[in-house]
Amino acid sequence: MTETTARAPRRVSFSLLERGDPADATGYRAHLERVGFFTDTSVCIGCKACEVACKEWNGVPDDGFRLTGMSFDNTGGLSGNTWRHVAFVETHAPAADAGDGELRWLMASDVCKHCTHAACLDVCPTGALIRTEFGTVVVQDDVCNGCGYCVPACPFGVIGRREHDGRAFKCTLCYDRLRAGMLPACAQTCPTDSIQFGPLDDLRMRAERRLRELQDAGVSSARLYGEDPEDGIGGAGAFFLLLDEPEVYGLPPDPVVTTRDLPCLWAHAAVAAAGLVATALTCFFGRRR
Amino acid sequence: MPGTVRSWPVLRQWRRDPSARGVAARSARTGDRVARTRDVDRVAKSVCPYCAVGCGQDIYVKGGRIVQIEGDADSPVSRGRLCPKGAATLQLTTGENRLSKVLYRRPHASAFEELDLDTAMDMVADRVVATRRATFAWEDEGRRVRRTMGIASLGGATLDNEENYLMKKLYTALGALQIENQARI
Amino acid sequence: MAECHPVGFQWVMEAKARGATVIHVDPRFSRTSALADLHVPLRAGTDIVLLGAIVNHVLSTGKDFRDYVLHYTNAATIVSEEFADTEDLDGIFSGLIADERRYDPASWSYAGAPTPAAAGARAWPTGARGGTAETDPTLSHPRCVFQILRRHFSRYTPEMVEEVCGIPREHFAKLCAALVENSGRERTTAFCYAVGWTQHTVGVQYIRTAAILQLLLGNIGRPGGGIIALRGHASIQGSTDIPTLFDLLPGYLPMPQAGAHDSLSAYVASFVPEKGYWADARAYTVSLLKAWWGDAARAENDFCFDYLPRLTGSHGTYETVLAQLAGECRGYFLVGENPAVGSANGRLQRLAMAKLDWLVVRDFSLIESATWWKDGPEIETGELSTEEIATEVFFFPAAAHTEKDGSFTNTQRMLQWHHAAVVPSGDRRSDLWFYYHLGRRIRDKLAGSTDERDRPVLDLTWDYPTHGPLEEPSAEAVLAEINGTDADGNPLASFGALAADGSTSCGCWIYAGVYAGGVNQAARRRPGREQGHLAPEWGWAWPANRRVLYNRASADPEGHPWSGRKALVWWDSDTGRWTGHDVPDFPATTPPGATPPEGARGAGALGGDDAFTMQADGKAWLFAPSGLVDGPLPAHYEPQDSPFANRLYAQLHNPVRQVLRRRESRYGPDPGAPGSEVFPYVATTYRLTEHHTAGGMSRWVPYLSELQPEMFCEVSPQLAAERGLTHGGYATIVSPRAAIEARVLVTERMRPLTVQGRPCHQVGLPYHFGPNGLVTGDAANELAGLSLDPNVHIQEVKAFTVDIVPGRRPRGPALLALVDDYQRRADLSDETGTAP
Amino acid sequence: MVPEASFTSYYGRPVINAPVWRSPEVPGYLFLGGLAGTSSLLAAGAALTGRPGLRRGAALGAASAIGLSGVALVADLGRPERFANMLRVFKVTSPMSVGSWLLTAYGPAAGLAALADVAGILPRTRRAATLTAGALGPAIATYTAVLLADTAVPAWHEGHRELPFVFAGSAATAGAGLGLLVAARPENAPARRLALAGTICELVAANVMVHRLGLLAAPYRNGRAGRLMRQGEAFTLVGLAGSLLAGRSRTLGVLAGAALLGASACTRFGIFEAGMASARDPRDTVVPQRERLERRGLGDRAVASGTGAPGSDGAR
Ligand SMILES: Nc1nc2c(c(=O)[nH]1)N[C@H]1C(S)=C(S)[C@@H](COP(=O)(O)OP(=O)(O)OC[C@H]3O[C@@H](n4cnc5c(=O)[nH]c(N)nc54)[C@H](O)[C@@H]3O)O[C@H]1N2
Ligand SMILES: Nc1nc2c(c(=O)[nH]1)N[C@H]1C(S)=C(S)[C@@H](COP(=O)(O)OP(=O)(O)OC[C@H]3O[C@@H](n4cnc5c(=O)[nH]c(N)nc54)[C@H](O)[C@@H]3O)O[C@H]1N2
Ligand code: SF4
Ligand code: SF4
Ligand code: SF4
Ligand code: SF4
Ligand code: SF4
Ligand SMILES: [Mo]
Repeated sequence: MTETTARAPRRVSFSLLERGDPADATGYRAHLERVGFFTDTSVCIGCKACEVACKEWNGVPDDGFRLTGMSFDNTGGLSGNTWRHVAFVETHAPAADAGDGELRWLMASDVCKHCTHAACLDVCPTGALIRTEFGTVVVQDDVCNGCGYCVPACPFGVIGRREHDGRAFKCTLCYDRLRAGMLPACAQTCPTDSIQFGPLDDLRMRAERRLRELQDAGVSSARLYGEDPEDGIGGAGAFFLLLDEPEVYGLPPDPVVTTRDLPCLWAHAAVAAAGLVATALTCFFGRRR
Repeated sequence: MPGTVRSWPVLRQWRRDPSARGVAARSARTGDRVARTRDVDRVAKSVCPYCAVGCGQDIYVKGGRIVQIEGDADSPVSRGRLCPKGAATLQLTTGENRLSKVLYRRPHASAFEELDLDTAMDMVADRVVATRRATFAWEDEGRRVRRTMGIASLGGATLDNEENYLMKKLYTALGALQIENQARI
Repeated sequence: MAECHPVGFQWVMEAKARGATVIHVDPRFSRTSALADLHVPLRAGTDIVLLGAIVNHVLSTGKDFRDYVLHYTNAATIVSEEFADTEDLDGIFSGLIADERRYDPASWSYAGAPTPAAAGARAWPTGARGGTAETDPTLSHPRCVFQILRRHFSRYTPEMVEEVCGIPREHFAKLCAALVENSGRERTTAFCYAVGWTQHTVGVQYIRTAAILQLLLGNIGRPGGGIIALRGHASIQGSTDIPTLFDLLPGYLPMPQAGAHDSLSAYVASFVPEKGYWADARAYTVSLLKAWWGDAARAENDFCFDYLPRLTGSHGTYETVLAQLAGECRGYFLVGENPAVGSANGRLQRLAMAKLDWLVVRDFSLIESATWWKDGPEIETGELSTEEIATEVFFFPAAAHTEKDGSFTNTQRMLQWHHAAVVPSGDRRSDLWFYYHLGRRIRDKLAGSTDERDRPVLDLTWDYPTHGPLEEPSAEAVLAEINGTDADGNPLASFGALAADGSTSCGCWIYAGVYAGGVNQAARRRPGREQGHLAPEWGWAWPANRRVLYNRASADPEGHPWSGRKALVWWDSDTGRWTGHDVPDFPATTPPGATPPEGARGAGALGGDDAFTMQADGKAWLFAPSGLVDGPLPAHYEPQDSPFANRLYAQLHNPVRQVLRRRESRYGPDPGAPGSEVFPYVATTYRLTEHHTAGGMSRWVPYLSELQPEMFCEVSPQLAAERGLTHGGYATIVSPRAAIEARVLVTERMRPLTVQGRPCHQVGLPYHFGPNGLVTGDAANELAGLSLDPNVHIQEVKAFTVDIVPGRRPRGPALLALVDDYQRRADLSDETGTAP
Repeated sequence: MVPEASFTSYYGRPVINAPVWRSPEVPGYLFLGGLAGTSSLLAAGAALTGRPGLRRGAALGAASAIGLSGVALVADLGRPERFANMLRVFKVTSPMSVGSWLLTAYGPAAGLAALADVAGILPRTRRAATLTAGALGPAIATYTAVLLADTAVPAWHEGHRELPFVFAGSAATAGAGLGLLVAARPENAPARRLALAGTICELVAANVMVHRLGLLAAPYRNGRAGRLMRQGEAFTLVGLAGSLLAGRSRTLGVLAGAALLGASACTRFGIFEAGMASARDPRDTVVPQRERLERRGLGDRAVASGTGAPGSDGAR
């Protein structure tokens, strides 16, 4: 990671959907290059080391001991108690693919997307959720009051409120490790490099290369997910190479940061409120019957 | 203004971070956060205790306590990576499900009781001596055997070479030969 | 491999990224299959047919690597006239003594030149010693190994593979093509295996078949080749090298046999060959005796050789269980093993422990083997009652690897030192501490004894320095003793320096050099990225820090690498030495074309192309004239419990497999016999990435437990439909011995096969669960029987027959009634299935 | 519409995490906020037009409602002791933050207005407080619509254009109901008129919303939410009729008021439950997004996909 100083002085932005590096818009003067994850699910062996390493590092509690019957997935999904989650999908190769119709067992490690336009961050009333100097999104557990707003705001179902504790938790992209110049725990442990960490721009290039490689090898089902800065969240800081439709892995096919519609929402609310005032006025001052 | 008020983010936010989604909303604690492995007293070089791949581990020690165990990036075997078991080594070794007291069950008793380590060691030494004495055989069907079939041992694959060595050495000197480990199974 | 050696699997993925083809042969579609280019499902227990058919394919299409085969294997050697093959005797080899359930291997010898094996059953075969085996370099002599091989494997055909393994011919053809195309001068193929191959009554012969194939293709001793055993625990390799095993002394020296080995000379003479590194076994043995008994070991007293206890047969762990049941074995140490869950037939394990006077368990938590007397399954069924069990049980909390210094030897034979990070708390102690102080106390108690039987204990060298408040013995001092010293007390640099005159001492000859120069070589940690791919300065590999065994074979007979791409070691004619990337596994100055001088011994007797330096004839054995107790060549036999007849031979089972005649370990009826329909399915047991073996290191760890929280079984949708099993519900699985319950996962990853024209359903069972811990379930090993491979006494848990029905199993005595009922329906007795 | 067969999900698991908000705290909070906001508006109107009975009743109602709503809000926090953190920052991007600041201004005003009125002291302060609360009231009544719609919950977010009007209508309904309860003829005339306007607005807006939601109408029509919404409509009609006749009888007025309050509560609870249901159903997240992609020509239907394992079908 290198300091990006070239872009100073920083533009102070108030726009909701700023482009470019999100750390710019959030007051970091000399911030670092934006980093993230490229999770290449085509090499994931479903070992779940990422889940465990994350819990060990971050002291995340276990998620209970229940057999779900969902293939080898027994943690079920991301939540306040599971910040990396490995999905297991038993399916068949698409007809167009190299392995025509063969049984496939897809495994994919999901994580917070560290969205460029992060709904969780936008809606948090306390400022517990912040953008960091790395362009990532973290919850500050000393601030969060457990209002729960971030939970339904996230279009990916990432963040969750922890029972008994009452606060919201999610992947911090190992903020404390990044600050010490270390790799995130999950990326460090991943045996097959399915989880790749680095500057986002590099990762995008790597991902493109890998996608081409797979497609040349006849894996027509390979596609990138979340890497496009034009998508509904302005591009994910953690994006994926998938071998099937996103929803097959439990991911939304076209996620949108809800705050994109916030101006429109406020306008409608203002009209509604004004309407309420007008109605009331009419009720009091209108012609008496 | 008193400091507490001045550090009130709502006042800070208007300077650099008007939407209060970044630097202004950062708490002092967040500002200080850094990996707990950074200021440790020691890093012990180690090896994963689970399987025979032999992945390298770094054990971070602070104040006499282990605060983190993770893959050793220097290892040509594992390049810093660990599988879920290796990654769970911290919980394995420092978790609350590990016992730390000697337990003893008397014949016919329905529960364990605690026993002093020294006493327990002495009792086991007595048992070994007595059982050996009672079962020692110089011969079997006229052939010299110089052994006891009264004492057996199982285990070794999770242990260190040095431990296996002392075990084999001691048992052999005692004449015990039903010494086995996981290699058989 | 992705399941059980996930971090090792990164190298497979790396190879795949560089274009390697990955093929996975496994009854189940596992995480490994998911990443492989080709998954070949087969019926558990039939790999010899598959591998044998590939051997046949290679031989019949002439695709063997002839130069390699001719020079480095015993293909040309002529075998004794007395040898009769399974082809001649319909499934058995010459020499079977059926009523003793053993072979006399004399007839398997090379013609006129009996040759002892480098491993296994080591004794010299009977017959005149010292002859040189005849060879036929044209490979056309009808009794040369090559021709014997051709005949032997000719019935292993693609049709047979389809019939027996359930592998369609197209699949088989793909597999053959991939292997053959990837072998030869320029390319190599590696085989990786683990207990999917070993845990059978013919386990050793599985590996033998793979060895034959790899030798024919020239894939041994070369980079990217080999038969790679993916071994189990952190130091399973180490516990074999420095064996806590009944039949071995350190460094694979055999334990002496009663009657035969009453003196050092008789012992050495019984197995030491003239040629190769084993020829110096006397020096290794004497040095070991010196390490153990120090000054007490002198030439006059045969170096205390008589102090060693002698074997009178097999005393493996399962025989020990029988000895416990018989009341003969009365004290038991469990030092990091959980047989109540991990060993086959858990019930027999617990019944045996209930007969003990005392039991010592050293572990992290209260594993099933420590608590069976109060909450084991037999207490529930009423077979045992706590009050009646007289066994004293001591539980000692063990220190973890983070709390002790020591070395593990990994699956690559590499020793890696781990440094203590903290001092263990409470009563937790290292096993080194335990054994050192136990030994000290025993010696104190025996001190002054004049009883001859106590001499070995009192004469032991047992004065290791201790340190710290706990008086922890120095592991490094122990390592130094293992490494050994020369006459001046200096650490040895290699086993080459060992002497037979008592001037050297060495605790394990193959480890000599690990403490060379007084430096702990196992603790070397020069970062991998600063070294070549063999990383010779990371840890230390035995022998002599060699990373690839038999690497002489990576060069052609003239000493040049077979291919530039695959260079590993080669002859440097300028310096007159072998050199290369690895430490050459060959006498450094013996030139490629050398013929040994008359009367030479040991390493000096190796010819320039005798690449297999541990072998008495310097050649890799396609045909094993000695060393194996169940035949010189692999032959397919059905597992002990099998629903299918042996399509290859009239002989159904391995005739010399070990079986019991006991009520607790009954076997299923022979295929086709009345009652065989009662157990129609094949079960196999295996591991999950998220758990470890018998669970002691995972079922008490929340982060692992949550990932696989309950015992389950895997079945195909077709089997689920056939038996009315519901996904997520419970099933009861019944074997000829026991019944367990498990949650049901219905998955297409379990694929029904067509075997001998009918469907073959397999039931997958992870074996990690047991009644204790955070996550629990019935142990799969309740179902397993005791039928063992006769060479290594390993149990057959990879293939046995079961029935599966929906619902939970009965509790209490009703469980026994259920099993009785099944046994009655299948008409089982203690004799069923035990004929040779 | 995407054909049934091609809808896939991960074992039928929801894509988004459902709100952790509890009922009745949160829907109660929504209802009480609406009630308080319009009541303050009524109180202000009454103050300006000299209707002291209505003014006092409405001001008291507003203060109680907002007080209760505050309790409900705090009760729902995971860390109630950190309630004050709501004022750490001001975030336009966070309707909850905006709401918190609004409440900070509004709550004391409403409280003061009621206090002064009941105690009969400080008439000028009372007047100022009543008017302030009245001015903020409409914002209090409607911002919660923004709060809900600014989430990924499909049934809320996709209704974001109509939801403020539904909330405004429902707030008016509730306020009018309270007016009818606390004030008698002739002072309750504005409340009766407001009832008419509110109920119509609520009915129309809610129906338009549900209609426009297409597939996402289901969560409003089915299950608990559907029952609540229908109950709300029934109450609305009763309240509407009652309020038309409330000019004649005090009893009818009280009954109408109660019905109107019930109507508003049902609507808010119904909307809350509809959101919860749609959050739990992956179809509600996936299908509209798929359709959206298809419209943009980005659908990748070439890939036949399905989670093969049993129990993985997300079909409703
Ligand atoms: N995660 C994890 N890793 C481990 C362990 C663990 O418990 N958990 N244990 C360690 C230990 S002690 C060991 S020994 C190793 C064992 O490592 P493996 O041998 O890989 O372990 P298993 O899963 O028992 O067996 C491997 C495979 O053999 C297949 N199999 C069964 N029968 C047959 C057959 O007849 N032919 C063929 N070709 N395949 C068959 C099974 O379906 C299974 O997938 O793993 C080590 N690593
Ligand atoms: N059905 C079936 N059965 C099988 C197999 C199979 O594939 N199928 N596989 C077989 C194989 S390959 C194996 S290796 C066995 C494994 O079977 P076991 O060896 O019985 O199983 P583990 O759970 O590994 O037991 C090792 C114990 O050592 C403890 N331990 C760890 N470190 C230390 C230490 O430093 N000191 C001490 N004192 N204790 C320690 C652990 O807590 C654990 O309880 O199972 C065998 N059984
Ligand atoms: S994925 Fe969800 S939790 Fe993560 S940054 Fe985006 S909105 Fe926030
Ligand atoms: S729960 Fe915590 S992090 Fe989430 S929005 Fe509320 S205060 Fe912010
Ligand atoms: S980056 Fe850190 S916090 Fe995020 S999933 Fe990985 S290990 Fe967990
Ligand atoms: S650690 Fe890597 S390979 Fe293992 S499950 Fe996670 S992403 Fe997949
Ligand atoms: S990390 Fe995993 S693969 Fe590596 S040694 Fe440990 S258990 Fe084996
Ligand atoms: Mo093992």
